[in-house]
Amino acid sequence: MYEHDVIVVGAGGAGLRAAIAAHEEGADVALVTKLHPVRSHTGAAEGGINAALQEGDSWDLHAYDTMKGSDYLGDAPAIDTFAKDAPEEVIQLEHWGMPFSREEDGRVSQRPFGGLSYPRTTYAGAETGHHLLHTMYEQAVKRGIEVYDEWYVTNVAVTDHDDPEKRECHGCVAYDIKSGKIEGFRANGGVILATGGLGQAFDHTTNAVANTGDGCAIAYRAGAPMEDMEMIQFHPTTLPSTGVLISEGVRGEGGILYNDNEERLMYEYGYANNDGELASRDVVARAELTEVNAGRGIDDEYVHLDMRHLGEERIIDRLENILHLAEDFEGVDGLDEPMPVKPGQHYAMGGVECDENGETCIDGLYAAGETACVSLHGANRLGGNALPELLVFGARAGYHAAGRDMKTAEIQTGPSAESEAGDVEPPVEPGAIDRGSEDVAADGAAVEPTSVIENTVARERERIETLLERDGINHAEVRADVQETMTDNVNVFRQEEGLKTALRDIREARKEYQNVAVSDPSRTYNTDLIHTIETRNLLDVAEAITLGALAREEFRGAHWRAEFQERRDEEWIKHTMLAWEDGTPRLYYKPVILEGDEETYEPKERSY
Amino acid sequence: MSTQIEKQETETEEQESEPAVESPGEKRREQKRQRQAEREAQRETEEATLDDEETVTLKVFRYDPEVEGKQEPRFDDFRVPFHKGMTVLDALIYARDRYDSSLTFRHSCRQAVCGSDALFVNGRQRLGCKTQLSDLDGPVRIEPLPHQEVVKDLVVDMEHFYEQMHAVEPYFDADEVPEGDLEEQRQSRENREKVKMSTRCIWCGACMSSCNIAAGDNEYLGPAAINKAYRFAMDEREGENRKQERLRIIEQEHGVWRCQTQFSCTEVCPKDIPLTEHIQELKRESVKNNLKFW
Amino acid sequence: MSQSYNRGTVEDFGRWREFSAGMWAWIFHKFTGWVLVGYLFTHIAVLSTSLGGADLYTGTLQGLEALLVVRFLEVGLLAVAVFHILNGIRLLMVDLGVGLESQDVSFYASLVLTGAIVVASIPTFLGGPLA
Amino acid sequence: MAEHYSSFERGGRRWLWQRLTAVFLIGVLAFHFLLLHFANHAANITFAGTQARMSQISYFATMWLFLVTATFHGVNGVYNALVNQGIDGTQKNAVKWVLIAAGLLLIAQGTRVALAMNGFL
Ligand SMILES: Cc1cc2nc3c(=O)[nH]c(=O)nc-3n(C[C@H](O)[C@H](O)[C@H](O)COP(=O)(O)OP(=O)(O)OC[C@H]3O[C@@H](n4cnc5c(N)ncnc54)[C@H](O)[C@@H]3O)c2cc1C
Ligand code: HEM
Ligand code: SF4
Ligand code: F3S
Ligand code: FES
Repeated sequence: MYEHDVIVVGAGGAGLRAAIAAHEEGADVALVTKLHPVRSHTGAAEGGINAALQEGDSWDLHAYDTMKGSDYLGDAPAIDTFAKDAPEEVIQLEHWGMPFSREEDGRVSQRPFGGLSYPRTTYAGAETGHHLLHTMYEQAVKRGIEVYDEWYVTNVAVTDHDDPEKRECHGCVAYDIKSGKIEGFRANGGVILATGGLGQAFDHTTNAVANTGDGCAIAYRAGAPMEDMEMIQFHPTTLPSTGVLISEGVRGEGGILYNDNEERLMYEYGYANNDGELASRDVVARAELTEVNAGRGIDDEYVHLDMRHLGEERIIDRLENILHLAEDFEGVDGLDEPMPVKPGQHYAMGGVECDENGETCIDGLYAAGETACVSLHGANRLGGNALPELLVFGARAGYHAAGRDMKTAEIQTGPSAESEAGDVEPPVEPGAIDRGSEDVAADGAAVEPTSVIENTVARERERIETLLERDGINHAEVRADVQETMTDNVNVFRQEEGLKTALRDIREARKEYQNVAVSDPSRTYNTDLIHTIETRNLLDVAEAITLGALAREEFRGAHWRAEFQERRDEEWIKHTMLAWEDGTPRLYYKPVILEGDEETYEPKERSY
Repeated sequence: MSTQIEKQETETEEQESEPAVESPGEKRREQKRQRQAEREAQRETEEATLDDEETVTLKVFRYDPEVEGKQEPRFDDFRVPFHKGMTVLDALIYARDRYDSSLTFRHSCRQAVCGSDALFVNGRQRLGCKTQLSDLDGPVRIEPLPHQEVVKDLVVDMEHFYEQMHAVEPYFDADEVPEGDLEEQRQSRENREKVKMSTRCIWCGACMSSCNIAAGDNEYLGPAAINKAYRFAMDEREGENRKQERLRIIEQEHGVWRCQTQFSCTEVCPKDIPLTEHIQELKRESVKNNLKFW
Repeated sequence: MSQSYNRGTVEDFGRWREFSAGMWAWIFHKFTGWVLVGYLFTHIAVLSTSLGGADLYTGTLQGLEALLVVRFLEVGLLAVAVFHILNGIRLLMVDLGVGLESQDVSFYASLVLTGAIVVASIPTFLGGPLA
Repeated sequence: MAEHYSSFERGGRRWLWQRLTAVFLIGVLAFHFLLLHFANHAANITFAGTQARMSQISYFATMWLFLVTATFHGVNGVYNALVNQGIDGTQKNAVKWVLIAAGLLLIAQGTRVALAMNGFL
């Protein structure tokens, strides 16, 4: 068993920031990650990092934009904290050497981005995430932070208590991919889950193959509720064949969307007469799909994004990376022709419920980054708001876990924050099939941390042995089934029937998963095993997304329902919560906090 | 794109004719056996019916120190249907998900930013996800990166590469940082432009694997690490003291002087970093630096 | 290679080193360099006959020149020297950071030019009185 | 990594000298070849001719410098090549001293020859 003060699971932007913060606080911290840190998907972020840095801009404007962008499903304490901390975090990055793009006077450049009232997006070419990730990894190296590289965390070690709020997290269990060893990790201060997104629940996504929602599923099964899982952002500009993202920066710099009739669709059809191409992502994504459904798409699949009029010099200066992406992955020269784009899964606004300090309702269990839902993005994330989230809340989780005295969180977590019981009628029973045998929190009357961990290790060992030894079908089929039904039925446009179909399909897939086995017998670098475990996690998160989507009977932010095409503020300014109770998801609601530090946010119509 | 595979018809067929006496477990296992046999049969027919015109044959290096039959390195052939825009990585994923789930390789982002899938494809270091099959002559030979220990199949041990990267103190470390919380350091556009290419490295290891010198001298820092050093040594925000220390690191015996300007690193770098140029500039920089003290 | 790391049997299995222009240039430059040093030592040895007097010196040189092999060897020496010079110039340019993008072209150019110069010099070298 | 901080001569002074001597050698070697293979045919070389050339002080000096630079360039090149091959420790030290000795011997012998040629010896 390994022992540290703070264990950070995942070494993307959020994990690295958390680790550095914990280290700064004097904690002995370790990163446990299934990919080497620099391979994390934070590296794929292109557009930028929002922060109110300049004269004339201020944190409350940023907060206001964020709240408005969230369609009033964000919690004000989270948003205020975020907007206040962001500038300092960005400057911190600059001090750590991040190669930001610069103005003539040597200051960090900022550009306009969708949904922002001020050009406050800092960036480093079109490879902002790459630079952010590498800069932070470098700082982690500088501090000598220990990294367990290519260790796959299969579970957290949590005490068994009926009430999740009374559970304690003492560590986690990880599988060393290279050697096949399974080990316990004891964390005296806390475990921070920063495992990134869950895009692999869909088959057309901008997310990496490794973004399988592991952290969400692990926390969910351990008893931390999932919040607003139905809120999935679809990015309007992804390359049709691969899902590779074409940054919003292209539209920020002035790129234009055309349909098959070469009409500037955002204006011609009145999707966003004020902001045009700069409208928020959900608006643009729906506009594109509406065009395609109306027969005005190209090849009945996509629309065109044109940036040729920006001129070669400007394109190369600011968007060079886009040229490479279009060329390498779509065979299109962006200087010469418009680029084909269509919406693709991009970001999960929902995730593990936690407060401004990153804490979940389970003592010692934290979440940060895309895995977490503080709730900052509410129903829709603004472009350029995820990277600062990694910094702000990653750092806060790190400090808190390492024991820094911080302001008590205003956001309530855990089932006791419930304001209203939910009812949703899934066509089939959701949840685990073989209750109790594998997931649910760890065990016995054991309260002594070491034995909690040992028990979890033993259970995980057994689970893995079983997968390796039995004989059965390949997980890839199950995964494909889930991805397909999610893309077909839980996409940008959602309908009750479709959502139910998805739940049925997921149930089927769960049954299939009972028969899944790993055919590669090796203990050395067994990716078959890893992917098989990931698929189980995908099942849980896909189901949670669909349940949330079925429950929320309104149109808010990224969530659109055919039956309810209006935002229904009287009833729906509340978070959809899912708690895993002995293998069965239970739906309930939690109020949204609109009272901020400066003002109480008044829900307004989103005019863009 | 994703790891998704097409749904296979046969599997959705119900199997109802099982005798009722069997225990559920046995029944399940029986079903699985059948399913596997069907799958195998299907794979065979599928492979057999694949039209030569539209398939690509992959010759993939296989090795597993643990598994009998794979301890001796060998090549396996996979025939994969070809579609326009298909990359080497897509083909590998197809082969893995359809034919042999034990086929092992690293990959994640599918868009040339994570640096996981540098492979030796048709005799050259390339990123699987960034290499179009249509640009290659078939059969496509896929091997792990040369000059690194093979862990299994296409996975090599990157530890040594990481060590070399870490050896150049790869982190920004300014002599002084401006006072005041929100005071940023200034950097001229020219200076950012100067380091721009060097900051693009994704740690894929292709360059190191292609360098003859690095293959022969295990302690040679290698092009990627030297490029990393360049990135910081040339950054005007760091200051003169730090630069001196950086030059001291790259001037050591296994540092820049080992480079024999073979250019293969520059040729294979998927991020088009002019590695040789950066190495050469550092050589000149350190000579200049030394002349000052004469 | 004492420092090189033993990567086991897997290393050489089917994995060969693909040589590109820069690598060939390196190999050739190395080879020609060694030949030139070797020659330098021999050359001084031969010239040392001058210590033994004018006749010995003249005799030795002319005696050597009378041998056809020596003439051929001299052509070889010329080839080696010319390549080393031309590629040496190429390397010096590379050191100065000039023409890095066309390093492969300049290598081929060195080869071709070496060939041309050698061919052009053959008459002069092989011609002349064989004693 | 600690082993990277060895006491190898830093600053690339030898690297620089290798380039400087190369520049010098380009000119001299070309001149040498042209003079003794084209202008004067190799087969026609006699002691008298050599002596005539060598008694010009500038020619003598050039040739002597040629000897010294070529020796340095060649011997240093060989040493570098061996170091790059991966010799280390005592082996490296031995090679170094053998090469230095050989180089010095060559220069000494070369100088004697040169002096004999211009008639001083
Ligand atoms: C293409 C793209 C472009 C984007 N552009 C922008 C942008 O311009 N601006 C912006 O603000 N946001 C952007 N985003 C969103 C933002 O980049 C992501 O939300 C953010 O990077 C997520 O960071 P993370 O640290 O949470 O996760 P990641 O960076 O994905 O890291 C996850 C880490 O967890 C580890 N991990 C996962 N599972 C396990 C496990 N079971 N055991 C151990 N380790 C595990 C992984 O190894 C990895 O290190 C973009 C996203 C994408 C996909
Ligand atoms: C005439 C012009 C010459 C030029 C321009 C020249 C140029 C060079 C250069 C630039 C190198 C360094 C290669 C490197 O370290 O990367 C080199 C190496 C070398 N040179 Fe020369 N050189 C010349 C003449 C000679 C002569 C006359 C000799 C013989 C005495 C010689 C022997 C060598 C040797 C042995 C090496 C080392 C080769 C190796 O790396 O193994 N050179 N030369
Ligand atoms: S320099 Fe280029 S080839 Fe080398 S590791 Fe970096 S990206 Fe890869
Ligand atoms: S291949 Fe090697 S020799 Fe130098 S130019 Fe590149 S590091
Ligand atoms: S998969 Fe990330 S670089 Fe190829």
